[in-house]
Amino acid sequence: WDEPIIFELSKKGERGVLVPKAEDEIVDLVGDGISKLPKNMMRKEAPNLPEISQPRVLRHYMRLSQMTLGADVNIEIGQGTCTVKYSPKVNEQLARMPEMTEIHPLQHESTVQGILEIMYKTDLLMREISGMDRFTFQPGGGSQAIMTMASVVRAYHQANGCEDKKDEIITTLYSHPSDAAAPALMGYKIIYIHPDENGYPDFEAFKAAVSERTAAFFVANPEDTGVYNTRIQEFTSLVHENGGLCCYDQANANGLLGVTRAREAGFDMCFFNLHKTFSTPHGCGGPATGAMGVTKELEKFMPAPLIDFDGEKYFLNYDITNNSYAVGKVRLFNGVAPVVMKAYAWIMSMGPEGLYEVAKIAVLNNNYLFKKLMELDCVDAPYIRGKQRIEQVRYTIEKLTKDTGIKTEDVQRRMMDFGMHYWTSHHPYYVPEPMTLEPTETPSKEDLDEYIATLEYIFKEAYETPEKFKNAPYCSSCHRVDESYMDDPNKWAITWRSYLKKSTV
Amino acid sequence: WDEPIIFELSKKGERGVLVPKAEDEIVDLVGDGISKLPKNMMRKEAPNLPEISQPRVLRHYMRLSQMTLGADVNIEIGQGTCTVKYSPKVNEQLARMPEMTEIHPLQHESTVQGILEIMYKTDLLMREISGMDRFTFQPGGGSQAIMTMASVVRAYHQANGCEDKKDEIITTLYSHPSDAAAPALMGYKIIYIHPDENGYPDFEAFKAAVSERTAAFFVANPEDTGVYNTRIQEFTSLVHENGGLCCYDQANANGLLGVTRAREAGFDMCFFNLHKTFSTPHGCGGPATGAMGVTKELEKFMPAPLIDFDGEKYFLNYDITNNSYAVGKVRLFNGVAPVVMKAYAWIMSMGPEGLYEVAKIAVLNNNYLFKKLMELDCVDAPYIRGKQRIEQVRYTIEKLTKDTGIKTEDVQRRMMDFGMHYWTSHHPYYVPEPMTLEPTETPSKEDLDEYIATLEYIFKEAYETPEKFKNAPYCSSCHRVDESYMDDPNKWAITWRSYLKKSTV
Amino acid sequence: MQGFKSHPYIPNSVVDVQQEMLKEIGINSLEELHAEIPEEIKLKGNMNLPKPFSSEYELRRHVEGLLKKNKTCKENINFLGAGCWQHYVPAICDEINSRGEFLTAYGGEPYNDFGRFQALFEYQSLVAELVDMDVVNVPTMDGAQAAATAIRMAGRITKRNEVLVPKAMDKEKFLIMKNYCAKDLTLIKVDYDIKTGQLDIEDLNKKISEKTAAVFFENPSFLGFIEEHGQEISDIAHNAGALSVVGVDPSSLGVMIPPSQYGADIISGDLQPLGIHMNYGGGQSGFMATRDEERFVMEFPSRLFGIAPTIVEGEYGFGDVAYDRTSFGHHRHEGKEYVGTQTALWGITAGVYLATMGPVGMFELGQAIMQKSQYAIKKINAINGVKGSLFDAVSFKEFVVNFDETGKTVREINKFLIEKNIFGGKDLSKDFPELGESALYCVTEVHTKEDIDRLVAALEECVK
Amino acid sequence: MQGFKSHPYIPNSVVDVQQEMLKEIGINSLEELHAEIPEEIKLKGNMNLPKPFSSEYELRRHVEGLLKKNKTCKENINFLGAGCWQHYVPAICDEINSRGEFLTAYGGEPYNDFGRFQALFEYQSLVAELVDMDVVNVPTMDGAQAAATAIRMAGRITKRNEVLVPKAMDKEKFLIMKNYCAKDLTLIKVDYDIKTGQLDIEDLNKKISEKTAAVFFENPSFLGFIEEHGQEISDIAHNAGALSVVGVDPSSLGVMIPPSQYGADIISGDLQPLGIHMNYGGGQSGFMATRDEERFVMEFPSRLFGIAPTIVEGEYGFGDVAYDRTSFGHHRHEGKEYVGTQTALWGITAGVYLATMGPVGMFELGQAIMQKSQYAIKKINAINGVKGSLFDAVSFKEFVVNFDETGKTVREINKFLIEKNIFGGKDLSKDFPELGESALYCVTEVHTKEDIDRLVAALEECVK
Repeated sequence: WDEPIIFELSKKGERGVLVPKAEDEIVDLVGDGISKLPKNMMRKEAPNLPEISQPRVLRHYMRLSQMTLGADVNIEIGQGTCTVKYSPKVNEQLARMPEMTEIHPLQHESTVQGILEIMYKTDLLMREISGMDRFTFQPGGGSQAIMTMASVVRAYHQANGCEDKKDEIITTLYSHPSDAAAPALMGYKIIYIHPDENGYPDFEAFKAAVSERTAAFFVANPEDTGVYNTRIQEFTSLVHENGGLCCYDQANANGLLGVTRAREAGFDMCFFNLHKTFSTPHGCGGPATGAMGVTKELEKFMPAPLIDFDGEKYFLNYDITNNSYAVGKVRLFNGVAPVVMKAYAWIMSMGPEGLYEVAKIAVLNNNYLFKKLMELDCVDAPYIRGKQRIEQVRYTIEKLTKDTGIKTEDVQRRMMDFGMHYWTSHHPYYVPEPMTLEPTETPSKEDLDEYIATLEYIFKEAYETPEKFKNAPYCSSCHRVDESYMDDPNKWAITWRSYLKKSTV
Repeated sequence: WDEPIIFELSKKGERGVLVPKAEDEIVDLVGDGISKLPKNMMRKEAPNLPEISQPRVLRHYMRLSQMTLGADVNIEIGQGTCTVKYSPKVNEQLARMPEMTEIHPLQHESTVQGILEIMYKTDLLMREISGMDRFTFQPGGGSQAIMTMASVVRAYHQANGCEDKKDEIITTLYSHPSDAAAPALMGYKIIYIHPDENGYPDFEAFKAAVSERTAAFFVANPEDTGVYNTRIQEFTSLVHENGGLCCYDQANANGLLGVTRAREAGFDMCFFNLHKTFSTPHGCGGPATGAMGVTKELEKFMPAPLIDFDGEKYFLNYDITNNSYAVGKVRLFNGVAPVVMKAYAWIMSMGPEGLYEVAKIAVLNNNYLFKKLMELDCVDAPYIRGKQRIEQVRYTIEKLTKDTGIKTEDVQRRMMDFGMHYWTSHHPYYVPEPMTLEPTETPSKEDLDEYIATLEYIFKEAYETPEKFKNAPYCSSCHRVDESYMDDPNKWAITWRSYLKKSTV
Repeated sequence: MQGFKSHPYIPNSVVDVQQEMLKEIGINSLEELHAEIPEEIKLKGNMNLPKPFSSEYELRRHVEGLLKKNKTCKENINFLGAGCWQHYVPAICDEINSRGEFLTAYGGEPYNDFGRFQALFEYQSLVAELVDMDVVNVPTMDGAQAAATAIRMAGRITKRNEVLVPKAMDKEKFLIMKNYCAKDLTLIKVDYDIKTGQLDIEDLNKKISEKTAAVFFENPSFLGFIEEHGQEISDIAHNAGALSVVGVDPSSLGVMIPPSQYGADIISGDLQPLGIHMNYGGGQSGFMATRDEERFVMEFPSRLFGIAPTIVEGEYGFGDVAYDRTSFGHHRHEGKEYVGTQTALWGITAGVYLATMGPVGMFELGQAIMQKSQYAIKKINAINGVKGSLFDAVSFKEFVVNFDETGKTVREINKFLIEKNIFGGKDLSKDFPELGESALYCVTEVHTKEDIDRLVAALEECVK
Repeated sequence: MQGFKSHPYIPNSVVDVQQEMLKEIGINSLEELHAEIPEEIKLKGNMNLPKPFSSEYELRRHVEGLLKKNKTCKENINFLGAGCWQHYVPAICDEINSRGEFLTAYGGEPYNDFGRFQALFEYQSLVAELVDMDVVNVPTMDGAQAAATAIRMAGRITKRNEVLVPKAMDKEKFLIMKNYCAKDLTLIKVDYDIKTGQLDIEDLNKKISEKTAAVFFENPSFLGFIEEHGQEISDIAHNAGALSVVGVDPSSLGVMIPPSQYGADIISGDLQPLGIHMNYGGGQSGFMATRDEERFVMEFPSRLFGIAPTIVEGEYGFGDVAYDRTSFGHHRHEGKEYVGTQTALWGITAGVYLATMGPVGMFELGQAIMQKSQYAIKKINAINGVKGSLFDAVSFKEFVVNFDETGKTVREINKFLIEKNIFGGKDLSKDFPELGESALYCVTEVHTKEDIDRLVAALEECVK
């Protein structure tokens, strides 16, 4: 579709929907309502919103939706670290029941027993999956969960009176950028542990970094490379010996379900992105939930309220966290309830054996893909040669770039001509010319083979007709964008009104 | 998408959904259930259905949906006679409430008061819109409604004891083919009235055709040419004088709402396609409703039950039609209730002024399109020169064909490259190289202008590069089909199994 | 008369745009449109209709309020079947049939409506596997219409004009077939064995003749029992030069043999059990199936979508097979019956359902239905004075419960059950007086043991 | 330990396929995977979790059963607001946000996720018109997060570390901002005029200093009244070298002046009123807006989608503006705050809402809210002992009802109302003890006169 910007569809006088009006009796009693507004608070000019009939608004967004490559229509392998798996439709239908959508978060507990029960039971499920003792669903995503973990770290050390001393947080290079960014925001000094030659976080460097200043250790395991740190217990022990806490980034725990848990590895806290491991849809980037769990000892520092059951009814428990150190609140109300509900439904359609199958197949799919791609001459993956990866791999196509000049971003754009995703890596690129792929348990063998074949075709093309990459993509929804508009304040246009101003100058 | 046939996706062992099983206690009591089946009634080999995981089934159908040009994504002008207008989403959401989907047609009246009220009130609305005295929503589409009208004609004459004498039904050439086919099926001899030079049904021929054998007159007005028969009252009077009934095909009444009605034109019966004039979506071709209305006199012949109100509750009335001549039944239960509900909601969002606006704009849009297209050299429209058409026009591009060799079907295929519909005509083509367009009230002026510009572009192309049409479409979902597979019994394949058999021979 | 200006559904209801367009046409006002309609039949004022709701919100609140007066088969336990059955609808079925593209498509060509053609071709192909036949049509109105057309096809093929139908069939369906076939076919009822429900072979032999175009029977029958003599009946038909036409419940075909394997020439049925909600009867959708023989194919009135290669190697395309058969073709009323909008969206839905269920799903479905209904029969039968199954035959999904010995009417019992939030089976006492106070109960995979036990307890309380 | 074979969600849970793939990898069983996990931390048996539902039907029935225990704001009349508001959601909003493509997209590029980029760019542009600012972000978690980020942005821009906030604000929101800004910013509360609710200008002047990074206030305020001194407050902030940061309810902006027109440098707010269901608080979604100045733009932690030409004349493309600002860029933890999954789907939804409502819709919305809430205040005020609006100021949508003279607590009253199927306003007695027994009531366009009259009647009955 060659669909205009929505403002271009405006025609004066058109309406998209009619709005309920006050009844005549009300108008008789109170008048027009708005003339009561203080003069200086009245809007002088109507906002310059477009005026569009309903069928045209619908057609516009229907077309935009068709130009969006959601997991419902695509084989999701190329969005490494994102764990884009199947989100069952039955869960969506449940989440659209008015008993979910039309409830207000401040309703009396007696009127929301259903959702409280679901949230409480999901907490119980999460406890068993992680080994932690209590979960909150308040954080609205993984990064907010990390921030919350950092807040709990602060509260814990405050309560112990050593807040000032404990001012460093250690993370690793291949953990998610937010594992550094969110604690930094909370005022911590960040220390990165670099990988050793095998891709494991360097234990010697770690020993050197841990000290009495160490407030906590924030880490993903496996990291974005798909490498699992086999000495993780030694890491967590060392931190504990120095009075620090261990915080596990399990945003993506997909490869470990039923295989190993946060508790056994020595962590005090962890979080799961329900929109990754637990299949709730990503929604173009949220709403989401970072379900955060802690050990009993840390429970009292969590954001309030916790959800509890007194044997008869479910209720919001404000007592446990009723102390001056507790985090208080990180998101309004009680998190994104429909996401929790969907995760609950998904787990209950899996059971312990299903979760185990998920982990095994996610790892099987990944190692199959790994094996097949490593057979290609121009693909490599640094670290732990000959060993298994967990649920994803960060590859490098440095050889391709050296041989042909085609870079990973070029391959990415060309992949789109085949209707496929392909992700490079977070910045900066520690692995040169990176390509990060994570199949999850959702693709079939045929899907994997198709993805591999497409990559193979493109690599071959890079050697044979590298000029083809210059203007790719060709058959995607639009052609190559002029990137100069993105970093130049004189050209960037973050809104249509801004674009109009800048393009008429 | 280059999406396989669903059978090609099968992988032994995959499941799409798990089915509820009998509880253990049941199994304990009754065993496996199936071994009770008489031996000769047991299925020996499982049906050769595909085995596919749920994400893959979903992806398949999501992709097929994207390759379907529904009115939600397209400017509908090209499906003449079909009245494809906007179907508001609010009505769909209402129709998906469990209070609509999860009710059984044989439930006791006391448990279905809501839907009965809606159907009864829609009957009242239809009465006022048509001037008829009673409606049934039993027919599942326009053709079934025509068949039902023909059945009522038969019942009426039977009741009058003149069934044998009344064995002819008159229709016109530009009425819908079903206006001839359905009465013919009911055993009537069909007489077609051809148009006169102005495109009106030839009144002289009609006079000659009407006789005491005339059971009924079935006609659309306006006809598919968009020409309105101005002498319609003379036609209906003549039939009445000869003891016949007049049946109005108002499948598409979109251009006449609030302007003129069946009763004033002298009809005894009429029907509306709720999926045309009353905006319920077409669903790729149903489910639908042909709402049929009759005068008081004919009420007793209608299919049972009628829906009535006794001042307190709504009920199914079997009494009115309790006579040996009545039609009995034409479709199971009480018709397609959700369609009736959507039509009710649509009318109630329009009101009398809205319906009037619909008719006016449908006619305005059509005559605007008409004016603009007639300005094109190669477009003509036979009949009533210089006068208005109602809601559609059957054009001819005979001149284009003579000049360039490009036929209307070639233009049709080429239009698809621009993502647009274009319909020729029913067969046989009485208007040479026909093109039938009906904008309805839904497109905006911009939409009309875009459609016109596209046609203009293609016509120009026909003169300049006629070879371009040979293999069109180019950018549609597939390329030109080998039509020889459609009429050759040795090649046609109506199912995948049949295709496999024939293609391996 | 005034129109409704700036209505959200009508872009050109904006006055300025109207003026611009009217000017282009060369007239001054909307009233000057419809110049062709004679003044004497023009309405002089607005129609006398209720005022519209002034917002989408009020409309929704009003219609929701009306619909909330319905009591659903979710809040209540429903044992009604009789042609419309409560089955589980997998979420994916609704997801696909509510996709705007499918929902609002209509009469496009195989190029721009490629997905619609493929989805309907696949539906045909999937049902074909279920019934083991090579030809299936784009769906027709409902199972009754399918049966009516099936016997008309038989009439045309054999050029005969009598059809034998079972006495043990749905009265409504019979009326539909009768009306549809009037003039051309005479329907003659064949009796059933009052003990077993089975078609009375003796009566069949008596009534069949060289005038017989087809023997139509159903398996499972309307009264739920399984007709064991399928092959025998087909043989009798064939020996008389008639066709065997069998109505079938597709939900039974995971465990039951398809009629094509006991002699059926034409199969008809209703797709509603395959992933389509009951919708107060709006979910019905009919199909027919035959062998791939020209004499059958050419008698279908429906559209038949076929697959074909395109000019691009390896690509599939679709189209209408033998279009000129239909009343849309050149022969118009001399085409086969008539064609028009029917129930295509339900065909697509049934396809999604079968693709999702697969062979294992269909088997398990059939098995669960048989187990649960047998359980229900057994439990109901244990109630004093109640016969769990009137017929001495195995049934599938539905069965006739008889209350004669309780002294209560089905009407009374059902009224009692409604108060317990149970919808009892269809009252047969009017259409089948010979069965006394009997009701047709339907048990499917949606009924849990607890649901059935609640029914049994309620019945016990009612008749005690 | 056993896996779940042939699970519908996992294609490769089929054993044969697994064998084939394992062979390719060169191992024999699934157990040999996870070779890297040390044995001592591997689980030795299956987790102790409930057995899964054995079918989609049972799962659905179970979850539906749980959800049915909730009492909705449709069956009951709801007057709760306080940060999550019940507005009418046009059908088109749900239609679009339930489209599978939008629902399941995530982190694609501007080429293959073109629609997602355009829809979010349009959302930014539409909100920009509403607030009359040139820059709006891809949405953040909720309005509280937006406010927290807005003041952090102010802190970074001014390089100061105190922020003045109104005492009359939501306690939860305050806690969120406090936690989020701890270490870097000190939040200082500015008192309000107990009679009018307005910010106490005297107290503001007292507390502002050269340490003040921003003055944050809300309009309408948390307690519903309209802050009349917007310009004056902004001027005080600016004169002290601080920024004016204003929290706004977007549903007010069809009738109320946007804060940018009375001096706001940064605007924050929650998108939930714009076409998003309450979802038990799951519908919250935050936005910030600023002028198009580099010093502002470069302080956003969020993604900002920008429009740009492509290599094809006349074609638009999209991309991330100043990506390296964010923690996804090269600076990682030295980027601005952090970014991650937030609430993009609600951003798209808010865009659909604004495009559908248009300027007239937003005006009528604001007007209906004002009329209906004024009506409610008037009617409630007429009840003996009840103050319809505690503050002597005009309010928008919400207002404080005081029950001191009735001798009843809000808790008691709300309990009484629940029995009448009414959800009374939020109890303020704990967070605002100075207001006595007061409750925050919310009236929007969804409340009919009849709804309000029912509330009034119930209150009358309760306090009589």
